[in-house]
Amino acid sequence: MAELTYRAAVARGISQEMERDDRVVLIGEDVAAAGGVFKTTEGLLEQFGPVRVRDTPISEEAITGALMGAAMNGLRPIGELMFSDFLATCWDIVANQIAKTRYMTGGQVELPLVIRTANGGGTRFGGQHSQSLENWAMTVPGLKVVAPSNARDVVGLLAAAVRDPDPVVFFEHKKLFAEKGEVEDGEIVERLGEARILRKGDDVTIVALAAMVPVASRAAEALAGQGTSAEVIDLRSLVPLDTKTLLQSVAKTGRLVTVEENPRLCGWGAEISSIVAEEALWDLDAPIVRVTTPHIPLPAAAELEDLAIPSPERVVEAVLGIQ
Amino acid sequence: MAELTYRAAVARGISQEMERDDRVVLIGEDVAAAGGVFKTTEGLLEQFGPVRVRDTPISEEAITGALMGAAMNGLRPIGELMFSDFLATCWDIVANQIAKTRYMTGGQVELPLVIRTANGGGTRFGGQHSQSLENWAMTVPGLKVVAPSNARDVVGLLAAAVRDPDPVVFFEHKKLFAEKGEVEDGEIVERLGEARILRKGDDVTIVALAAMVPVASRAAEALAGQGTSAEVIDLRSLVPLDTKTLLQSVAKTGRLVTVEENPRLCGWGAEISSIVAEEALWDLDAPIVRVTTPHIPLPAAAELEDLAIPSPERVVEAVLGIQ
Amino acid sequence: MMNELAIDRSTLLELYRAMVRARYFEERAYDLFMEGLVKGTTHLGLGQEAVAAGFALAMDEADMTFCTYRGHNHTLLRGASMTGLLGELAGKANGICGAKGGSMHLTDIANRAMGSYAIVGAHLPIAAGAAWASQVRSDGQVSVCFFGDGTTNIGAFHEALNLAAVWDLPVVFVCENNLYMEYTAISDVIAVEHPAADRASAYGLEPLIVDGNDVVAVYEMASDVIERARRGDGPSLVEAKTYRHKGHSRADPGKYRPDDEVAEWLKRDPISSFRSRLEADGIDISHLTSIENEARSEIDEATSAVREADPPDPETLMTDVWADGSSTWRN
Amino acid sequence: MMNELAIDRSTLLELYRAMVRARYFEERAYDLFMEGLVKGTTHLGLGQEAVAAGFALAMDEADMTFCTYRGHNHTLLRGASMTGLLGELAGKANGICGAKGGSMHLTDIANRAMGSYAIVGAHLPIAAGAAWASQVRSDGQVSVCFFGDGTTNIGAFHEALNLAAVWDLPVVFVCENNLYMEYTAISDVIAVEHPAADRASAYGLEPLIVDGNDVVAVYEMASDVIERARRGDGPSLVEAKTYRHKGHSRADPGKYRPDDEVAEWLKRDPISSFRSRLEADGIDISHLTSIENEARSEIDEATSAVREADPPDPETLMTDVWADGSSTWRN
Ligand SMILES: Cc1ncc(C[n+]2csc(CCOP(=O)(O)OP(=O)(O)O)c2C)c(N)n1
Ligand SMILES: Cc1ncc(C[n+]2csc(CCOP(=O)(O)OP(=O)(O)O)c2C)c(N)n1
Ligand SMILES: [Mg+2]
Ligand SMILES: [Mg+2]
Repeated sequence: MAELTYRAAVARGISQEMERDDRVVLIGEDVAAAGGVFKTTEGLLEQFGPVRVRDTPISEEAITGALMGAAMNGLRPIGELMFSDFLATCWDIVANQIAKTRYMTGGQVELPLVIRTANGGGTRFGGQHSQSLENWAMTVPGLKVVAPSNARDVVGLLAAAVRDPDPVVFFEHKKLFAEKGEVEDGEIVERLGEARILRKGDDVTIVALAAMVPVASRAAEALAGQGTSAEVIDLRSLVPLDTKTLLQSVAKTGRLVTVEENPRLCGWGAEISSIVAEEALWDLDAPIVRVTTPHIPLPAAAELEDLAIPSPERVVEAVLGIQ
Repeated sequence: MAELTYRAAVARGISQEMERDDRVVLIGEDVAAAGGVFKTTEGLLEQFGPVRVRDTPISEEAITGALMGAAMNGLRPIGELMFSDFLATCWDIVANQIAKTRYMTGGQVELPLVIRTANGGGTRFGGQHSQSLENWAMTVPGLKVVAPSNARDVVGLLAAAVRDPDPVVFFEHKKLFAEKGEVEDGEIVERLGEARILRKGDDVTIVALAAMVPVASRAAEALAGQGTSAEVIDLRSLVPLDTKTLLQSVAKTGRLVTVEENPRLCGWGAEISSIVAEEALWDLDAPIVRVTTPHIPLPAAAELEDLAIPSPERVVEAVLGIQ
Repeated sequence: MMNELAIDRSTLLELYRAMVRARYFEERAYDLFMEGLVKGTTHLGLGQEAVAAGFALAMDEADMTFCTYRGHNHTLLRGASMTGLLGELAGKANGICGAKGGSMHLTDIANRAMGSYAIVGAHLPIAAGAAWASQVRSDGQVSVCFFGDGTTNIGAFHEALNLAAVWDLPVVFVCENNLYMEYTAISDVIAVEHPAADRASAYGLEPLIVDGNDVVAVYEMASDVIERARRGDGPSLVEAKTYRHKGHSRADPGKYRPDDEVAEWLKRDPISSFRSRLEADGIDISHLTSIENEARSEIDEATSAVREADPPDPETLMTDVWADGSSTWRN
Repeated sequence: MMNELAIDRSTLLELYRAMVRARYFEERAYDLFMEGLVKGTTHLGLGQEAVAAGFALAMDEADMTFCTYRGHNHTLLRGASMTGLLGELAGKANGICGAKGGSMHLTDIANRAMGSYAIVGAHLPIAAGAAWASQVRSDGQVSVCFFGDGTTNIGAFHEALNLAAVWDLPVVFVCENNLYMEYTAISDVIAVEHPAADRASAYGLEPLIVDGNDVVAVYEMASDVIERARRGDGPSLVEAKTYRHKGHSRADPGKYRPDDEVAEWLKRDPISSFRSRLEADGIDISHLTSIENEARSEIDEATSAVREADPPDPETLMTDVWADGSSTWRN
């Protein structure tokens, strides 16, 4: 049992899968010699050599296109996009090519690939290096969407993503890189599509993802102090989506609050709210409240960015508002 | 008063604005000499000359980048992306640059530009030329999102988009190009952010956009025959969003059905459902139902594509399911 | 003059057969589009058959082909069945992609036809990626990627060529320069003469130009660059000068092209000119006519098979989004 | 040797002043980042001042500058105030973008500093677009677009260069080749020697290379290509060979660079070398020291102004998404 940072867990997860399967390779900008600009791939070049761990030019379309072509031809490649904002520079390859090819070819093409990318705000980098874009990937049929909230899940979900026969977009949260967590020794493999109930509760269901999970947990703590028992669910993956756990919880609590880092419109919480409003309306004892970043680009200044991204205080307020 | 096709209304709207304002220019692939591959820009080169109507290379990043730079420097450019699917090939320019620049510069930069693009399915073109992507644009703060359902709105909303000081993504629906509608002579200018109630009703609110508007209307017809009075709302623009009209209607009918051509997850209807579930839950007498294309890429075969895209029958079924 | 060629007669005849099969297939596809059996769209390579034939015959079975929406010829000549291809165009259950892809997405993985890509430029990095996998395994497999002149101006072209060059990938990029994009001439949108060849040096590659209507010249060029890639000597960029006999797609009459230009190129039809060369070379015409007859009956059989075929099973709408065959996104 | 130059002394002194102001500004930015007053990130152009200075002084007031996250120098030398820039880096209310942009998005439209762009390549087509507007108005305005060596491998570079060349746009593309991307050498990811110059011919442009550490050479090259664009003779692509003294960003020590290479380039510091040339040319040292003193007090004043400045008003979080000043998306 070791204490690992979320950052180190990324390298651990990749290493676990590269040791297990020769077909797993890693490419990206500065991932080899430099060990990644977020130090998430440190030691992998040394461990697996330059054929399996390779630096690329600044060419996101070439990186993601190479992943697709290699996956079509027998590899199980992992590619890093330094910041998730750069998904926009290769969105055609990701959303139009990778996601649709199996369906459009009548199932002829298998694409076991993983796109890893540093996602989210709180780092004062400004509007083009801080976005939470899980919902972009969620809009695209054919993409699996994973976003771990802690070091152990990074290892287990990354392993599951690499072993998955379908393309996975794996969002690593920049704000969590330095967070430490207990990670047992030996192989760790989770299953995609299983949410985790972090805290049991009876009065309200709080659903969160990635860096919003600790925010939701802190809110639940505070609420407990005020006599409100909140159930906190870490979705862990948006596609596949664990609607069972979600609907069971709402059936019990009768109240739902989503905590989303994405700007409001068409965020993942909107989808979840619409599922509950369609399938569990009569379970609800209160309106469904979405706590999100306002529908604005993220500002650079610390004071402004902290106002924009959901905080425990805002979650508590939202919950108390529907008590 | 003339009968115009939706297709011809596009050229009429552009022409109206180019006559009015020298700063309005048009670029895109095959838009000049060829008059557009959908014949939506016919006659404009002849009318306004090669300086103001210009063909481009197949370079969507250059096209959209050029729109942004020109808008920063005094023009009011209109750019055509032949198919909305190609938004993915220039998504960085659209979502990261155009949308965010005003905010990131503290309001220094004004970007009065319009990106016109042919959107939607029903044309048997297959998964890469049929997507309904209004929700992609809706996820991005800083973009206005417009999608007309008829020829007159094409003229009036396009004029409004061109005169708007902010960037607008204007979705023209391929399935509607051949549809005819009455369009009065003289200048036509609508306002962005005003939904239209196409049909008054008391039992259920059906919200639709673009090609789903006629589908919703046909469903309402059929429902009337079965004694159900449906109110049909054409949203016309997603950003700005006319929540007033929407919430007033739901307050009256107590039932809401969205009709979305986009694949299910994080479609525009999810956002609308979540707004109602948060602000008007107690107005609801029934679950909110979303009728969407399933969460799949669009197939090419006629029989399959027609099954995938919402039909009047599916809307009727959805409404009767919550009566 | 054939005897100058280091090409045996059987190969010459196979080159002829390949072009004739492609020609008959696409002429039929055009007729069936006009008839309404083929829906949506078609982009025909009529007139460009020599490029597809010359490369297809120069490739090994394990080599991979990546092409565009104008990919009927390339897919057919890697071994896909006329019935499967025509069925796909017609949206029938016997379509090679189960009628889910349509004309612009013809794919036959079993024959290493790795897909027809409908968004300009996207398949260049994908082909590079497939070649990268071959390089990792060093299995001697080569990827060949076909695209048009207009594709040389999109970003993905630049990124793919650079990556392939820097990584020395076993991939051959083939620009079929037919002088036009959709309805606009390539010369209007580039600042150089040759859209592909004049870009080669930006990637440290040789400028390679071939007469794309001379199937023998194409075959020899193809054999050379494919062999180079197989040897591990890296990628090539070939520009084949050719012309499409019909419009860009569907019923486009191609009126944006000067009549004399069209007439000039029709005279240079790759099939009839090659036929005359074969005759001049003393090949017994009966060989040629029997090739033509075989191709004729092949397309006729495919046509009736497709006419009789059922539309796709509605069940298939919801299959094959995921590897488990389903489209389920929730539990 | 200065007297060979067709450059008057006042210009030489202004070039010196520009480099010194840029140097002092960024040294201070670095110190304040280490101190924690500047948050997030910074990308310093220390060592690359001659490029920014040479071009800025060759531009007319109406000309437009587009640069990257490594754009402090370019924005400052177009006329932005040190206080506004430093305030933006520190996230203070007096920041030039109201602290909403941060270090990577410095913009000063009033001075035609049209923005610092943080996603590699995006601003090349944008600069081309601004030049297109100038062309439509034929107002003689020129756009100058700065980017790095690594940027030459992204698709937007290719699309922008081609469009600018085909449309003959009044834009100058300036590649600041500092030999590295983030932590990887450019030579590892290109198949040519000069990332920009060796790509010029793909767009029908001349290969232009200049010593980016020689401010006079840069100024002369800049004057020439800007004048060419202004005359209507179209775009240019200039590759300036230079080096960054510090790491890529923030506290990066740049350990991926060989010590002797770093030492070699430090010897070629554009400011000290130019200072010696000015002295050799007989310029009174007092001129130089007063320039240095002025720059020193300018940055000191800016620093205290920023230290005392308030954080941004929380109200501004929700302003300026739209032209009406609001962020409202609904009624
Ligand atoms: C990114 C993108 N932009 C535009 C189109 C629309 N389009 C389809 S084919 C075509 C012309 C392509 O010309 P070329 O590359 O010369 O190939 P050809 O059709 O001549 O074989 C265009 C513009 C597209 N499919 N993808
Ligand atoms: C599309 C994109 N990919 C990657 C990055 C991350 N990144 C920021 S700067 C940089 C290196 C750029 O190198 P170069 O163009 O040489 O400019 P320099 O930093 O040397 O001035 C990279 C890879 C980015 N900002 N945008
Ligand atoms: Mg062409
Ligand atoms: Mg560099």
